[in-house]
Amino acid sequence: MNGAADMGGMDGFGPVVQERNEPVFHAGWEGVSFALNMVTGVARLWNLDAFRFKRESIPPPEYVNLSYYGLWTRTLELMMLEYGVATPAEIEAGRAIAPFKKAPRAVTAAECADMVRCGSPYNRPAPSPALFKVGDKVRAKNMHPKAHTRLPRYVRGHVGEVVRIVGCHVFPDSNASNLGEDPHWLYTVRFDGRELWGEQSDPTVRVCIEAWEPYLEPV
Amino acid sequence: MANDHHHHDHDHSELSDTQLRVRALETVLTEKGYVDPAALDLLIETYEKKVGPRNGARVVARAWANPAYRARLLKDATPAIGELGYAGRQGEHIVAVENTPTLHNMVVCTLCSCYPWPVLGLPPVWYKSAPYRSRAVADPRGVLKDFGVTLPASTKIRVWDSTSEIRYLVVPMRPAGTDGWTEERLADLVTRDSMIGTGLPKSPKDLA
Amino acid sequence: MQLRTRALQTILTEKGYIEQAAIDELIETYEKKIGPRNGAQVVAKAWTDPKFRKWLFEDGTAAIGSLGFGGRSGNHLVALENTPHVHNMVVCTLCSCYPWAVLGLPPLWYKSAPYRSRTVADPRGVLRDFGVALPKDTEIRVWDSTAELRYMVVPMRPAGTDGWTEDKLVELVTRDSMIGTGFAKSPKDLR
Amino acid sequence: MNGPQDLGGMDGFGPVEPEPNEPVFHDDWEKRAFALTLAMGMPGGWNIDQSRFARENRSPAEYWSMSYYQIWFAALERMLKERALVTDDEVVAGHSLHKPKPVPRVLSPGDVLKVLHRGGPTERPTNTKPAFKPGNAVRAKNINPPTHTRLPRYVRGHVGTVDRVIGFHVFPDSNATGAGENPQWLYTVRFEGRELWGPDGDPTSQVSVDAWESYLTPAD
Repeated sequence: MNGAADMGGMDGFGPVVQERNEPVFHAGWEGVSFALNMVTGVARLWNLDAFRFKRESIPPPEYVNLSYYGLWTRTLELMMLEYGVATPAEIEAGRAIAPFKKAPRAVTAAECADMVRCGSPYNRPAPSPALFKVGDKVRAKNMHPKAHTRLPRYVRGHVGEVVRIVGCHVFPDSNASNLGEDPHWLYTVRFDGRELWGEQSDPTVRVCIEAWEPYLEPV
Repeated sequence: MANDHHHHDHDHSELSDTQLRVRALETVLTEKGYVDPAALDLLIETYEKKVGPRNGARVVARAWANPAYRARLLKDATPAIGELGYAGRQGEHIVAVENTPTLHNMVVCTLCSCYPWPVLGLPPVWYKSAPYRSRAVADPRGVLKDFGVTLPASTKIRVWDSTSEIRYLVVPMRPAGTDGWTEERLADLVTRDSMIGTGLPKSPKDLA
Repeated sequence: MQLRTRALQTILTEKGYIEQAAIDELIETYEKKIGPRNGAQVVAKAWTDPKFRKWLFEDGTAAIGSLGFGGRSGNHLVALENTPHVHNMVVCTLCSCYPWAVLGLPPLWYKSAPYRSRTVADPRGVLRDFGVALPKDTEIRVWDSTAELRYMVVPMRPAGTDGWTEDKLVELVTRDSMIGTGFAKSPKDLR
Repeated sequence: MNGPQDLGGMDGFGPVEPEPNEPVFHDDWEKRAFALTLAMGMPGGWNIDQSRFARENRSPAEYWSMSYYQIWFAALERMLKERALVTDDEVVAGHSLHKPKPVPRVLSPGDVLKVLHRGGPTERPTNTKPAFKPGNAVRAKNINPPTHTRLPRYVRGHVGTVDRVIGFHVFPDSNATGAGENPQWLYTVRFEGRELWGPDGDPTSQVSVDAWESYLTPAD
């Protein structure tokens, strides 16, 4: 979707402001918000792409006015509601309201440590050979799906060059809508800055993105 | 979280704050002699009471009733509209676009809020809102659904994004069962939304 | 937001989805254990060990894994080499993807709208916000992390560090130099 | 600028919600903000493109959270302060504290209707000929100026058809920065929905924009 999350190339947000000696979390609840999202991931209540889709579906005025972890907490609320983990009354009350279904079991600290150590790889066996090779010229498709996609607006319609075949990876566009992992070949594609931003732009800039095969067409 | 947003209190305090700021600025500008309060009152009265979609409705009704006028309107709308005494600010260059059984026109301003003031008055809030501005160009049928309007699947939809000083006025289709009606009576059928393209004119039975 | 976050924690705990210990473990890990120090070790090793350096640019995940770093947000790591002619910068325009395994959690500016919106269109302007100016003809490569690949930049080794040990070199490697919004420190910065 | 005003094609703002029997103004302050903006055009000396840039040139977080007349008012304040017609301390005090600057003209009640009727035509005389004629295929250039432009992002790079040669009009991109009217030929260009939005577009939809000649290149 062309939501507030797709910020590449937007003007008006002002300068990048850095904080000296920035702490990892600015308040206790930020750490909790972070950890809750990790734990619900380990519990496989939903997949990461579905979480991202929910986050970017937040109306732009709200999205850009929430702090970073504020956005995480807000998304978690919405996911818990959508996936039946909590009712609106429970979110309002801040506690479980009986009778409720108990989870089969809780995620343990050891499982969390495992997740930190091992992560969750996204590469999958390839169903078919890769269509493109390094050096191929490709055009990012002009597509505007209403659901989740990882093809930013600013590259759509533009021509780049395949610089790496990453592997065959879970396709977020499908996974986010719970339509299955539908793995596809993933490429790193490099664009010239002037191709993206026009002749007046800085000629020394190149921008690379990762693009799944269905995002690309041969030139 | 300084950035946290609680829409209810936020909007409320923001409004009263704006109210105070507007009053303060008006006082400063008046004291400095940059503005004349009587001129402000006249501006407000003009757009609140005098200039509105009734003007556009008369233009449309005349185009329905008078083929020669319709031809003039579609060829060069600014002078044709001027014949009825409507002209000026935000309507210096008007283009009239006609709906047909196979073509439906809709007007939007994605970049701000351009709107043909002399014939329609000031735009409603929805016309200036982010949902309308963002979706009208990409999903006009979806937007029409928000207005309860469904067009035949084969109808072409033409969206006019007012990116220059040209202002667009939609001339809706004349409803059936209005043969022989006077201009004045026809004007009662022409709604504001039908001249933006988010609605259709009333039918005779809506008036009954 | 504090109340709302705590409310979700309570509900999930009462329903038996989570244990307090798991939450504590995660916070402790990312607050205390995993941070840019990991990445700095990778860079220092690449500066001193040509074989490791070659491996790092060929297969970042494996080379970095050999130092014990990997896992969450580090299953597919790619190291990018800065040279006198090419400067690399990493961004995630769509959200906040970042190589946690080597850099820890990202700073606020990395996740902010100004950085996400401007880096792909005007990287030199963004570098100016960091007080960094590159020669006019340096090529700038911006890597927008749109998939699960995570990038880390290997900055240029500062002059005047011949014969330094890895441990000593680590001190020169800043977090920003591994994102591409800064350079490594020079020996005189340490004094 | 690719700012918060350039909304065409964005998702996530929700449905359009028409308000039944909507009043022209929702609050007294809206009337005053509206009238002040119109009345200050003459003494303030700014043009419409400068006003538009003053409205859109702000953070999306701010723009998307403000109501329509709040944006108008914020732009009015900004333009008054930029020209030192009003100063910060005066806004705080709510009274004039410094001597007024000389202004070209003040809008008198007697002038209001005349001024409104005259409007601000943007067509200019020319001896030049338009480069394109109806039916020509043209491509909207891929431009991304940091300043005001009226070429929306969603048409850039796309091919359309010239429908109408409108006339020779003031160019907003230069007029907004005070760099002069630089009038150019202005065209209505029609794009197919599928060209703009790909296979996700509605095949029965077409979108027209008004585009100045320097926004376009031939695509035949």
